[in-house]
Amino acid sequence: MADAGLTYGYFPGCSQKGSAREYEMSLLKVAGKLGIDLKEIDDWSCCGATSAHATNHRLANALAMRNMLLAEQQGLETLVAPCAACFNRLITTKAECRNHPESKKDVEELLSASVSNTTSILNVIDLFDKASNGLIGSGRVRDMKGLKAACYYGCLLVRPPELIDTDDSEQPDSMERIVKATGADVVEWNYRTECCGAAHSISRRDIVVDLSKRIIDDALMHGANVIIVACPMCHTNLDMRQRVMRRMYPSHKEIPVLYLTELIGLSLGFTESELGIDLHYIRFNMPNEIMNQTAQA
Amino acid sequence: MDNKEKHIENGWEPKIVAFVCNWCTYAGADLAGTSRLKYPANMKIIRVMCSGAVDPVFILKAFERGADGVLVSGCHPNDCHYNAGNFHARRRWDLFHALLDFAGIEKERLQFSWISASEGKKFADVVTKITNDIKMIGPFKGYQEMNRQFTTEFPEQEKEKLVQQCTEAEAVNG
Amino acid sequence: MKNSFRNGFHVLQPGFGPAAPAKTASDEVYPNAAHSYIAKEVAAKTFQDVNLCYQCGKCSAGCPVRDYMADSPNKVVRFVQLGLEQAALNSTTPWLCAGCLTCSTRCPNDFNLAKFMDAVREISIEKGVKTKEKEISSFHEAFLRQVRLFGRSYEAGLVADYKLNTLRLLQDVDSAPGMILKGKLSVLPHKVKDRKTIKNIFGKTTHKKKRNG
Amino acid sequence: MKIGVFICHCGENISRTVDCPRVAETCEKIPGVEFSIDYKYMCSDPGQKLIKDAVEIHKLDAIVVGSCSPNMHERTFRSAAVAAGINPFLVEIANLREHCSWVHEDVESATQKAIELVRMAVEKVKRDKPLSKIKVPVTKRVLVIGGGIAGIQAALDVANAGYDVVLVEKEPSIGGHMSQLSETFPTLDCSQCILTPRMVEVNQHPRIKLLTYSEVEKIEGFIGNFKATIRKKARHINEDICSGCGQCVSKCPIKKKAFSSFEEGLAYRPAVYIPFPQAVPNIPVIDESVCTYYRNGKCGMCVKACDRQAIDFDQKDTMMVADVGAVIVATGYKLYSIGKQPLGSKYKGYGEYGYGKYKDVIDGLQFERIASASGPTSGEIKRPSDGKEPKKIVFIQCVGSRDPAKGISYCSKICCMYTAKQAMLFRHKVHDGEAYVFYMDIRAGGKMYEEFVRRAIEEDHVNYIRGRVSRIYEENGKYIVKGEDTIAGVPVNIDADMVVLASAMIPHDNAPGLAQKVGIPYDKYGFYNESHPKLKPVESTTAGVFLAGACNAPRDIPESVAMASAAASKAIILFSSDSLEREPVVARVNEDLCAGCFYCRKVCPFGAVEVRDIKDMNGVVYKEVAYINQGVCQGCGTCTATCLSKSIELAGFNNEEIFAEIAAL
Ligand SMILES: Cc1cc2nc3c(=O)[nH]c(=O)nc-3n(C[C@H](O)[C@H](O)[C@H](O)COP(=O)(O)OP(=O)(O)OC[C@H]3O[C@@H](n4cnc5c(N)ncnc54)[C@H](O)[C@@H]3O)c2cc1C
Ligand SMILES: Cc1cc2nc3c(=O)[nH]c(=O)nc-3n(C[C@H](O)[C@H](O)[C@H](O)COP(=O)(O)OP(=O)(O)OC[C@H]3O[C@@H](n4cnc5c(N)ncnc54)[C@H](O)[C@@H]3O)c2cc1C
Ligand code: SF4
Ligand code: SF4
Ligand code: SF4
Ligand code: SF4
Ligand code: SF4
Ligand code: SF4
Ligand code: SF4
Ligand code: SF4
Repeated sequence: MADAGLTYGYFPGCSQKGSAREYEMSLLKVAGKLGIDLKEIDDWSCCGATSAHATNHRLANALAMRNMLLAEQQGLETLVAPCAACFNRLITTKAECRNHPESKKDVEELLSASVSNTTSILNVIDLFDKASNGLIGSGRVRDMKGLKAACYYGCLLVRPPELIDTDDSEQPDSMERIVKATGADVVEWNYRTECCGAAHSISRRDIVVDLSKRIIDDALMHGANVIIVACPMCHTNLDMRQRVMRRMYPSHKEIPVLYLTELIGLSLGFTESELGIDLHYIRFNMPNEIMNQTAQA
Repeated sequence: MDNKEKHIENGWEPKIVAFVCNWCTYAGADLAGTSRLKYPANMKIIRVMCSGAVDPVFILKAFERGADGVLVSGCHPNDCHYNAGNFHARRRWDLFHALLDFAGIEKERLQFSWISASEGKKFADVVTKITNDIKMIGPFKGYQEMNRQFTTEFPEQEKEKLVQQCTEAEAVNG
Repeated sequence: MKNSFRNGFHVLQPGFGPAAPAKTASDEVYPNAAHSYIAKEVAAKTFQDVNLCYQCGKCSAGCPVRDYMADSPNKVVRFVQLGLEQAALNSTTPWLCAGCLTCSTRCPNDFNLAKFMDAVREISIEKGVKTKEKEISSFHEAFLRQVRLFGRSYEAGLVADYKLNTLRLLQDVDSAPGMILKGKLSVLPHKVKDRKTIKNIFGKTTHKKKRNG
Repeated sequence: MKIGVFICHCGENISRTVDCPRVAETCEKIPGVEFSIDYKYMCSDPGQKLIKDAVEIHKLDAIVVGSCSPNMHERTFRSAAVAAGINPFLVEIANLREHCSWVHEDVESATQKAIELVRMAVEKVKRDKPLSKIKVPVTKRVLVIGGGIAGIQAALDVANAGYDVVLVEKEPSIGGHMSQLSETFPTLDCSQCILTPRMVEVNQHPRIKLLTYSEVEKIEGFIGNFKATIRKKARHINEDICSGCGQCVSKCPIKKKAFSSFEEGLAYRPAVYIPFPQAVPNIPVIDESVCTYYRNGKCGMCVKACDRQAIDFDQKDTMMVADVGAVIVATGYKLYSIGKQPLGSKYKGYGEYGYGKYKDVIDGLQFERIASASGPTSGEIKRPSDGKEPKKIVFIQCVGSRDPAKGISYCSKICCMYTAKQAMLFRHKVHDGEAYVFYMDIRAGGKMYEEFVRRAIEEDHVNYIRGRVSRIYEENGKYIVKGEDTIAGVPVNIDADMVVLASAMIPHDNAPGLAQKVGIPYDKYGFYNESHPKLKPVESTTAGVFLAGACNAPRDIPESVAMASAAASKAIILFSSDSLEREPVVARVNEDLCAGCFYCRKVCPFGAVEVRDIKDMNGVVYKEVAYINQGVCQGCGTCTATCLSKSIELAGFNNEEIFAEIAAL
């Protein structure tokens, strides 16, 4: 999979260019350091996100497929989609077109092009899981010991199980493996795969705040001092929405939320601002153990 | 041109042979009788123990002997008295259809059905249907033609290969 | 309950309880199950028969937004199984569904409920049924408008559009300015070059209002 | 050959539409027909006498009766033929009633058809060969595989009828799952109390040879004549000397290395152990995988403890052979493993329920052990994690069962009942406890079963909630069970102290392996198939092999016992005479023609085709041919149609006979 020196297509997705700017920054830094070349597909468009599949199934298929078609045309066999929602849209459309020729035909008509539908889609966990043992371990300059990480998969990185190469959609541990490779500890907790309500972030903020608050509280209760995510929407809900929580629940205890790529980036020696960690709403303070290491080095 | 009317005008009545299994279809035919259902008198039944025992040669012989149509009928899948015989019959029938097709013979002439001991009505319906089907396509004069094709145009080796392949497939799947 | 004369038989029509929205016209209540327009339409859109669902409730039990729904997700499936079109299309449950796939993943009979919710929502749009969850539907509309115009989602435009349409002008003031400061909300949209294709896709897929089938 | 034709009017049933006299007259002209007549009632005494007289007067060799269906009176006319001195297989029936007079209206065409039907029968009878019933000798001994309640019952029934039994059990003790149960529905009587006396009876019965810690290696032969090879695994204890005093067990220093499978992993057992106090035989086994002696040659504490010198470290597996006439398979079931994606299993796990991760999320059998007076908690309800008494227990039904997504579509049939039982037992023992049951449907179809479940609800106040649980997780020592009551349409979340999962009953992992050894078919799950789901529920499709208990499908104790007694009776029926008689409709191979391709062997549903070596004068094998075992063949004829060289004949339905019928059209 992610062997050093490999080139992958890169489908950023809209958030990567806006609200999740730091996710892209850290992803590209880390990939560069590990010798993974991410080539952004030219002229990509929105995958349609929840709004398309929630209201218009054919539109959703066409929007997602357009990007896989571009990858095909640009000679990119594999696409890395760091946003869990984009990732899910792409694999779902791909599977539907594989299983239902009539859907494929419809999409081809909408795009006025024929599609071979062979592009493989990776999410960020897939990308680093296989590389984690060797690459992250050997490139590691900081041991992230002292971090007690609650790995948060959310919903779309582990579902639907039949389309995702995960060991167990209910009790996954691929993200934990990567986090451990950075030297951080992981905590056992209960809300790893519970949904944060992503799609309703703007339209039903009340729901999203409730759901996210439960997730955060459970992580805290199980002793976490950082939550690790691999999706821009999870990040928005868990990081940005803590400001509302603070207002609504005076006793709310804050916890920083890092992108998986940021954590890897830290262990590979990048600074917090290189990784965009200073763009978060909840400040992340490196534990002293880690700071001391850097001082010694 | 309406074939059916032509044949009927000639007063022609088709000859139909049915190979039916002892356990299901034969008993189904009995039930049609006890229920006093009515169907055309063109079909005669030859009883075998299991539809799996119906050798393609029987069917060829029937056509050779002037039958205009043949019905093979046994128990429903999974109801076979012998577990699996009717599956073998089914597979063999597929092969046979391919052969008929090759010889340019209407596939309505050979029909296959599952009729259980309680389906007297279905038996009567099937007999009526096959009789009407055959009346529609008229008498079968093609045996000589078929025979010629099988022996000359359809090379012996090819034929054997086909039969072999089918039998092997059957043996493996069976 | 009321009687109707159907196929030569007097049929007692069951009435459905108060949990079904009041709109449930009693005329609609005769359950004609799999033959109903809604069941067929859902089946066509999702490639699965609604009768796969055996009403165990595991989906509802695990649904993260269950607490905010008046009708449990499995109940909406039941409406469709019974052919209760109005009840299904007027339920806010499909709109509240976050599409998280928890239900589909855990369904013991492999019924893809998330996909089912997508289909019901889409049918209600096609039929012009206005949902009470206006914020959610407006958001989706606003989002897709951005994509139609630019090929990508333009977050600043989206927020503005959505707020104008829902008149919830004050809600996100806590985050928007912060986002702009952090460079997270770009002031200008990123545009896709080949907007023709995008326009085309939208043009060909936009729902024409259907009449009752 | 002289043939007589007898056409029956059946009162008016046939003669109304078939001109019987004309049929008789016409048929007289068929070559070979010596005599032909029609009569009002052929099956009546005068009718039969008519046949007898005609045979005598006209010296007939074979007869054709044109009458009702052979299913009606074939037997009658065959007996009449025998009485007249004709082989019963030289009788053919033309079905003029069910297949002709009753289904046609036009006299002319019906009469024509009747004539043709008789002609076909005449042509067939000309080629019929005299046959006689086949006799096979019977060994009057039964092999019972599996010593659960089903195997025990079957063994006792057969033995009490006066026949020998060999009972093979793979575990060190008989008893099966029933020995693990606490109390049993629907009467709540103590499982051990009713089971133990039977286990003892088995051990003491002079006609039962009990082989525990043994497995069937191979079964050859056919009905009445099986040969079973049995491996008796080394116990490392000399059974003939051991008195079962248990000294060795108490001295063994290995205390916490091996879980007791009898206690479902809720307790440890030493390296030398007796599975449970009432075990039969009450003789220990040494578990080589944990015993110190087998690891480094040291220890031997047990040897010192045993004053009868019964410990034998060098004991080896032994093989024995048993000749038996019938086999009863009663190997029972196991429970579906609920944990996270069980390795190597074709079923998906329930990661969402956290079984295996949370100590107090247990399965039904574990609860039975906890509730059992002889169990690890002496019958007090305590939870495994901290030994505290749980006050709130959630029972979840249909775990694994009725869940095609995990791989099992069927209903396990017993779990509704045992869940009601367990909830009741809990309420009886913990008076201030609350019990919740999540169910999809309650399947309590049995005598006093529905009443039992209602009692749990009405008298013991068990809270039944209709809905499947989505997820379980731990929070502050409580288990949060997330469910939904689909009747009220409200979410139900319960903070339980303990959760009991009623997991599916599935066949043992090695069930297909044993099935192949015994030669019986099984379904996609590995349950053994009965020959007919309604009319032959305890017969397998292999003659002489019978099924009992939960190896066939999920079964409770009453059903397992009923099946066992039925299977025993079937075996006893088999032994009611010294040899078996069967219809001579069997296939036979012409060895000269056989090409040795063995397609026949692959298609035979009964495994009747064997390989026979053909030797030349010097005894050197020069070809292999098919040979059909007359005892096993059921006469379906599938092989005859498959054989490319047409070397197989089915007696009574050979090609010549059928061609003749075709030719007579
Ligand atoms: C939790 C629970 C509670 C229950 N409670 C009740 C109840 O209250 N009332 C009731 O009626 N039923 C109850 N049952 C059902 C009951 O356990 C079964 O009906 C009964 O045990 C079936 O008996 P059996 O002999 O068919 O199978 P088993 O009890 O499984 O016995 C099979 C025997 O065969 C042996 N065996 C397996 N394979 C081989 C082999 N290859 N060679 C040799 N031996 C082999 C096994 O070791 C075992 O000893 C309960 C079941 C469960 C799971
Ligand atoms: C609507 C319906 C549908 C069913 N469908 C199915 C199905 O699909 N599959 C299935 O497996 N089962 C089915 N059953 C069940 C099935 O009918 C019974 O399981 C079965 O018939 C029971 O057989 P039996 O011999 O015990 O009793 P019965 O069939 O009732 O036979 C008892 C016999 O005893 C005679 N008798 C009674 N009293 C006396 C007396 N004092 N002296 C002498 N003779 C007496 C009666 O006349 C009768 O002939 C169905 C039942 C019903 C009602
Ligand atoms: S989990 Fe599946 S079967 Fe159960 S109610 Fe939901 S959709 Fe229906
Ligand atoms: S997909 Fe929708 S209905 Fe299903 S669990 Fe998620 S939010 Fe609930
Ligand atoms: S033999 Fe059959 S057809 Fe003849 S009288 Fe008897 S019942 Fe009727
Ligand atoms: S030799 Fe083995 S069985 Fe015997 S006492 Fe020692 S450990 Fe136990
Ligand atoms: S082996 Fe010896 S010590 Fe152990 S139970 Fe038997 S007789 Fe007693
Ligand atoms: S018996 Fe009851 S609990 Fe068990 S599988 Fe059947 S319905 Fe479910
Ligand atoms: S199929 Fe025919 S030729 Fe082949 S082994 Fe059997 S009997 Fe012999
Ligand atoms: S007749 Fe049937 S049972 Fe007998 S050997 Fe042939 S295939 Fe087997």
